[in-house]
Amino acid sequence: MSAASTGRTESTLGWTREGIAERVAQDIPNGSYVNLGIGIPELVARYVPAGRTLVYHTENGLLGMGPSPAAGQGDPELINAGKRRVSMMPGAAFFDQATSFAMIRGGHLDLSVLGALQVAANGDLANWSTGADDAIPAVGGAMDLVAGVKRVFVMTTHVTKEGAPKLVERCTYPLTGRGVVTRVYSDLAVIDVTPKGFKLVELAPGVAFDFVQERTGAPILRPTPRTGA
Amino acid sequence: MSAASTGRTESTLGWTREGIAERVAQDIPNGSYVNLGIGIPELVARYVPAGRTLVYHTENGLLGMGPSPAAGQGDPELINAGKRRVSMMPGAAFFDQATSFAMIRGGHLDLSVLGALQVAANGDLANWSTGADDAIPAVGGAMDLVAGVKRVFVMTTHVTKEGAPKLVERCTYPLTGRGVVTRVYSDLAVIDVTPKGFKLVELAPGVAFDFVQERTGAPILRPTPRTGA
Amino acid sequence: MIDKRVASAREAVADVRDGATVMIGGFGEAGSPIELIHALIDQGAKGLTVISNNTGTGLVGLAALLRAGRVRKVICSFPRTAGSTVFPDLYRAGKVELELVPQGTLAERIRAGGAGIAAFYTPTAAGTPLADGKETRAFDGREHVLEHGLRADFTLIKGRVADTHGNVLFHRTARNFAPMMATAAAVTIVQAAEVVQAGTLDPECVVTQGIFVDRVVHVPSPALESALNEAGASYP
Amino acid sequence: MIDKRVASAREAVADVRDGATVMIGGFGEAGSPIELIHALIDQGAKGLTVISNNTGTGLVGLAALLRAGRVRKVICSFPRTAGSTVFPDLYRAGKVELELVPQGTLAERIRAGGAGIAAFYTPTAAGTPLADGKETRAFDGREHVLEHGLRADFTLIKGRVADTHGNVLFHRTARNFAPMMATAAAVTIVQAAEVVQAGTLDPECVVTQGIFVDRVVHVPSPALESALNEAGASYP
Repeated sequence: MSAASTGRTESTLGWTREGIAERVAQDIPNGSYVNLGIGIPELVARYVPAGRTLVYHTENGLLGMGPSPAAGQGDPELINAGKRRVSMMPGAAFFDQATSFAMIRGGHLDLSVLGALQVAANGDLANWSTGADDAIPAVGGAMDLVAGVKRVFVMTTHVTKEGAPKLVERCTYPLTGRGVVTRVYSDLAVIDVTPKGFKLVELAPGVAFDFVQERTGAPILRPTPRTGA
Repeated sequence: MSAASTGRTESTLGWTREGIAERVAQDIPNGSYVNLGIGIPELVARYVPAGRTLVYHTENGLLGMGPSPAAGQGDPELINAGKRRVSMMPGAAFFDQATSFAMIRGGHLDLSVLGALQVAANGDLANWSTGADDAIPAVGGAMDLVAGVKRVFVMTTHVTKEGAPKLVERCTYPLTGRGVVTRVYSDLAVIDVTPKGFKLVELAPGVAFDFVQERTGAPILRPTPRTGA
Repeated sequence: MIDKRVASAREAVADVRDGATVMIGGFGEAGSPIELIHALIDQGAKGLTVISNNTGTGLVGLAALLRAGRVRKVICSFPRTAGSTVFPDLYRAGKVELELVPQGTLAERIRAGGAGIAAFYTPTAAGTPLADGKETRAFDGREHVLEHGLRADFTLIKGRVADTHGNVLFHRTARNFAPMMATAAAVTIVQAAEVVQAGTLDPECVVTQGIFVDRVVHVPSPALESALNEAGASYP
Repeated sequence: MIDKRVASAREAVADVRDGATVMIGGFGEAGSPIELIHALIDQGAKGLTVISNNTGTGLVGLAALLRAGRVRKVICSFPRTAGSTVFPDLYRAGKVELELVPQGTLAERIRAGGAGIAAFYTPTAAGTPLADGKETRAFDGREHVLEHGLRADFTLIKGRVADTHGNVLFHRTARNFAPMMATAAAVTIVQAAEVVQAGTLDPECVVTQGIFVDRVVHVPSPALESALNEAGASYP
């Protein structure tokens, strides 16, 4: 927790995944309706600044989702989209899948935070399949979320385990959606997707711009200098 | 009530409207989900034979509708599609308009009983507009009902007040739906709509076939004789 | 803290612009948000497109909004009702445009608009004048009509109870169009006879979820069209 | 008198034919009607097309139905889950066909099937491999995919409480696909932990209305996939 709250570890350059989550959380306004993808994006809920209330949507049919109970506790039929037991907050409501995806597709959610295999400079996202021949294809609600939610944040390591860029000129994996990503939060930087391509918002502490650019498969525009007051 | 239960009045040949309603009610099986059109069709509910339970749907959002309360009684927000106050029966449920018309359009209702301006030999129905220039067009749920409900019964006088046939070769008024009517119950006869056109099911007491045919704008087939036991 | 309450109906409708599209809940008087409509009359926006099932009766509520000359167009399934004279008179005088839509298609178009469904094929109205000029297509040999989703700038609805997050329960057949309309507008405003803290309502029974609601106004004793009409009321 | 109760799960599924299409409720184990699925395994129908969000875990419920070789095709959004091996093995062996559908599109297609909507245009999956071969069309400059309604011969779902008319309440996130599936089958079968007389449930809170339900089976203590799997169970 102390490593997370400093946003760094000693052994790795840039943000830890907790550090990324903390950075994402800062950008979510009070009162937002948010869907956090299964896995790493779920960490964001731990770092919401004091005084802000977010309402969490889980696409299997709950608005007002609360934290997971202790292991072995909870209700096996009160779960999130990752099929993990959760709790509910005051003001929660249950509903069916048609209603749940009406919320998503109809543009009612303010934000979705998702993982990625690849993000392209034009905002294309690939996060559901590597297209491998022996893979069991499974998509869940990912395509609905990127098609419908107002803003899509991606949380990801900047490169794969093998060191290949995940921010690329064009996705080579099967797409989840076209032109859907708003902003990428990696361990190295926060980068917007703009009509002109990737654009730097912020570097992780101690990370240089060139270091990020070298690990990115497409040009990154430098931030527009702030002028005047 | 005694005139109704004999199905006749002294002054008019054929069934009274109560008599028609009673005749319709005989043909509705126990457990049917039924939508009764505004006005005369509502009479049917009074004549359901003992031992049968029908569940009434009103398209403004109630399944399990019960009779109207005494004048001045009841809840102004517990109404039927005719905007009259009603009651609810055990097992009733309220729902929104999308759900209500999912019931209708999705073929979940067994039967709708509607009034008519004209019914054609091919099952076309006109019952929402005379097409008059100064009329305020208003359709409500009529087109949804005829498009979606499994069987559509029409309750009508056999001819207009001016004596013109309401059962015709082709409707001249704007259609509510094409090929939608299952059966017509008039003051003079019960007539099926078949692939070959109108076909007599039953004459009202004291009414001759030729009398009905003369007042009908298309040929009526005689019933198929019942053979053997 | 999330608290969608606003102090008054007046405040709730303050930003309705001229030319806005406004969905208004209700089937007959059941569910008609009269206090919000009256606030909209006071507010003065004109050239409105109103999406509603009916056009009101007497000289109050929806009929009063029409009578005040604020409505350019009505999208509606049943614009004449016993006791409705305002719309018929305006319509005959050519002072209001009407888009007539079958009731179930109206409900489904609003639902589609709120659910991100651009358009859908329905069998309703196929072969009738209400399909004139519309694209049709056969599915399994049966003709269907292409209908488009509807959206609005504002939705005005009446609930029985709302909480501070905007979750809403309705009263009997007053529910009708409100749940779909709540989903289909940029700004959804609910007047509720009772307003409670989030956490009070049973999460299994919430009908309209707070995500669809922007503003909650407490109107403790909402007026009914029939009662106002019996009393000979007119608005303003 | 209307009474939709049947004596047992076995009786409820007795008429499922070979080659039937069966919708099965549940998201993961939440809402999975295990007793009805097991009764279907006992019953023996084969060549089934199953429409469900997942494909089960371990060797019970949906996974057991697949393992018994009864399923020809699965229409599904997420056929692999931690702990699911039966479907992946069958799929890799080419012994089961898969139609992969985004979760929201699956829900909407089932709703459309039940609501008499032949097809609809959705933005979901536009530009992805899941739109390959499908008709697309731009609305307001945005590409949409034409998707068709889904219907089934049977639906199997799990409720918390049902009444004798077939009105159903669900338990928390066990609701998921059940309300839509209930509307989209020729025969809808509900297993419910509690069965009550019509008139017991609050008409304002009914989630699935009796008109959509054909058979109600009382299963007082339904099994959970996770508990069966922890106990090392397999079916039959």
